[in-house]
Amino acid sequence: MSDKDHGHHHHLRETESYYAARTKALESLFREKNLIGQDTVDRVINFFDTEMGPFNGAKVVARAWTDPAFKTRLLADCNAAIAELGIRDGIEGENLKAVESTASVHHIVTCTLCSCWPWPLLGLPPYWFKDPAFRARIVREPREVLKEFGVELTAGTKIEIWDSSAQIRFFVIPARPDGTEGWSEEKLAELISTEAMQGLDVVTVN
Amino acid sequence: MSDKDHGHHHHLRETESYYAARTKALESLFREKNLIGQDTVDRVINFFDTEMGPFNGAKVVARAWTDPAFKTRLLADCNAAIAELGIRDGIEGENLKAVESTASVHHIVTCTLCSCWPWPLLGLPPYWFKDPAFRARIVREPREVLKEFGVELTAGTKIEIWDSSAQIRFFVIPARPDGTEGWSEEKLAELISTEAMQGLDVVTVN
Amino acid sequence: MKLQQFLGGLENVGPVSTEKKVFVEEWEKQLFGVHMCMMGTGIWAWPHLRVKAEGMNPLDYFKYRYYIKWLGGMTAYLVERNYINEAELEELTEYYLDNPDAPLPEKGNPAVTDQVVDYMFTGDNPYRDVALNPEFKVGQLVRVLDPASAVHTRLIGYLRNKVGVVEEVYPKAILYTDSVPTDSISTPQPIYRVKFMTRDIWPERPDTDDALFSEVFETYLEAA
Amino acid sequence: MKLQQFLGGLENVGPVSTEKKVFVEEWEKQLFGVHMCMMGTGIWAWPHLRVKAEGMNPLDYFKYRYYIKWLGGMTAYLVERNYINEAELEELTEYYLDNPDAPLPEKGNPAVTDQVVDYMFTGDNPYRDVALNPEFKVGQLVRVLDPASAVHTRLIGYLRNKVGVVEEVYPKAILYTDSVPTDSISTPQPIYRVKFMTRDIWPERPDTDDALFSEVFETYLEAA
Repeated sequence: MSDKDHGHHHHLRETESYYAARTKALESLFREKNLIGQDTVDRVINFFDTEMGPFNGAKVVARAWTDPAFKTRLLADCNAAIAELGIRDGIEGENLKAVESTASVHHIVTCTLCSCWPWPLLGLPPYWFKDPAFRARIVREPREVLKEFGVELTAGTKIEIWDSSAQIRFFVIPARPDGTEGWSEEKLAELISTEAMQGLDVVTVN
Repeated sequence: MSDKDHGHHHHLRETESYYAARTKALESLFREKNLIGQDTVDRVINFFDTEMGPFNGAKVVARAWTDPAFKTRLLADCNAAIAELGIRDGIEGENLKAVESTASVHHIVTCTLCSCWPWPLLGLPPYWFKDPAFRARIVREPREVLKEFGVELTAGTKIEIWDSSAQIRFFVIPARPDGTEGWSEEKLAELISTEAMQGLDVVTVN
Repeated sequence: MKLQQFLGGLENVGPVSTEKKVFVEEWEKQLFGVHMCMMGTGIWAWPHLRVKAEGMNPLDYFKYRYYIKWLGGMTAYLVERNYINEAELEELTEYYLDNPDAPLPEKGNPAVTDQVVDYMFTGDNPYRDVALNPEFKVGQLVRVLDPASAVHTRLIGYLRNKVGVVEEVYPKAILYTDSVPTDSISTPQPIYRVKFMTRDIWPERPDTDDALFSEVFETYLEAA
Repeated sequence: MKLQQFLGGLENVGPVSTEKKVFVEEWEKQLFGVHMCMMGTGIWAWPHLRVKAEGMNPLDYFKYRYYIKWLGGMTAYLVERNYINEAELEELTEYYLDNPDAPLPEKGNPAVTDQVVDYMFTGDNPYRDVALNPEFKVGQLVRVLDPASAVHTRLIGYLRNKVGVVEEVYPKAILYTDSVPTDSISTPQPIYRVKFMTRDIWPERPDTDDALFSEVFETYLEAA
């Protein structure tokens, strides 16, 4: 390799095409060394599109909103309750805990040390959850951060924050919005964003 | 101003020519508003070239090395002792304190909260003293930082660090090197760097 | 102080990102897939990644996007442990830079895929079946200790020296990790859900009844 | 936590600068001259600059060279206090960007120069002639308190909650500032030279007999 080439590539070290090439090189080496299967990456990505994603969480919330006995069981033993709906737990959800937001208490989940997140119910964490500025600010200035997410709590609402650091993964049952009486679980589930299930959004009907 | 001009200047906001122009604009406004004299900036810079500079500190150290009674007075009351040599104190030196490095104790001065420095004896602080990485590391890893300054202490030398935070400004009398017996104060003073008078250098004869 | 161990409560860091995508560039999916393969086949576990993250220059930690940091941590780890070497990785990187559409080798171990999927459904349950003799009980006031800086910790920086109340003693002992150095959470031990009032943590903030919950390993606590 | 109040002891920040120049660009001299004029004529004092420095984004604090931060702090302060306005500053900046050799106005107040030079020889003695009733005495163990985050502090972050021994009680009361909000050092009070063993501050470091001295305002201390 000539010096010119070296300079060329050195220059690229902090570009997306460099990261992409390096990642491709990494998988390529894993394949050469038989450390990975040819379909492993695709199956992993597909897994989070079909098996573990926010569609699970939304289904759980809709059931909790419409079935008080289920909600009681969900709050008592989250892993057992989601199994009733055919949702499997697993990695980053071996020990799930659901908490319920109401008109007077708003729950927020964060992980200031890394990015702990309830994968079986919500899939993989969105970028905002992993962003250092979010993690720095949410615990000390939750109302200001909520505003940046477009959420204003009514005056007097108390905030309870869950900062994951051991082995429990937290999941928020948001408050059910007015005007949804008699809705089907499917229709309710469509209202529920990933953000709402970690307390960075409130569910509304427009 | 056209949009094009605005974009042009916006692009320059983090360049040295922008900072230079903004500084010039600032002094220009001060002149227009009679907040400054036409020669004030020059006199300030000249002041630190002629009145307050490391030449003062070096003179004090050379005297302390050659006159034990002076050194005793210097350690007891730094401001009074330097007045004996005709050195005036003043800003950032209203309360000076000298500490003496020896073969067994090496003193280092820092200011982790800002850049406190004994102006009457050393003039203005060099860039390294103000650098955040220096201030972060010197208190916790003094030997590693000394190495980056090219200084290796002999094994067993104890380090004492002075982290300024109230109103005292610290000044180090470095250990006098061997091989300088009988030297004049002027010749000794030439050996003494600014860094040595804050503990980031040791005085040697080559 | 490692800033990454004290991230919560850091002031003046500017606006938050509200980006809702998981992966913001396509290559991040591939990287994540390789990472899950490493997890599922036991090449590494979260604590190895965290050691790298906590050992980073704190300014770089803020500067680089999430998966860019993973790329650095993963490749450094794989090179250190001799799974790959830097020269072959660099050579192939240059090859794919110059030939971005070149295919991956049609090789590999087909058994890995099922192993990884099984792993994702199984996870790593942290509970260990050892005697649990918790030192603290529900309702007790506890103070978070302030131990020395560690290579890796699960002690949340802003909770050091703060007092909270035990709300729950978890039913079994938890093993955090036995494969990386930590500040004494490498043996199975009780964990507690501790409730803190945020006014006690940040008294300079407008007063509220807000609370903050953390699950804390026993070794990080003393009676208050 | 404001990182600038906890700078000492921050890990993994990379190599130090060994740059020995005071001013690394010519414009920095001019800026410093204007700053000394502001000091000498009472427009501002160090605490005003420190409020700006401690209120900065911590990443910017690391990113920008020393006098670039001063330029930002000085101009923001002067605009806030209506000494200048941003529009006229910006307009003149553009003028000097386009005409870098254009002269400064031949105007000004000649009396300011002597006032500034006098000030530099006089300084601001912090001692105040009020009764000194120090709470602690030489040889006593003291613990540094852990007060709420303040707009401006002289409490060194890494000393919070650490125990040292009083080596000297300074002879008179010290006023830190009466012009900016602080964490209670705006009234004259005793200060103490306190000696800490660095092994007590950073127990994870190789053990030595190294010591660290700090002058601490009484309000930051309690008996240990």
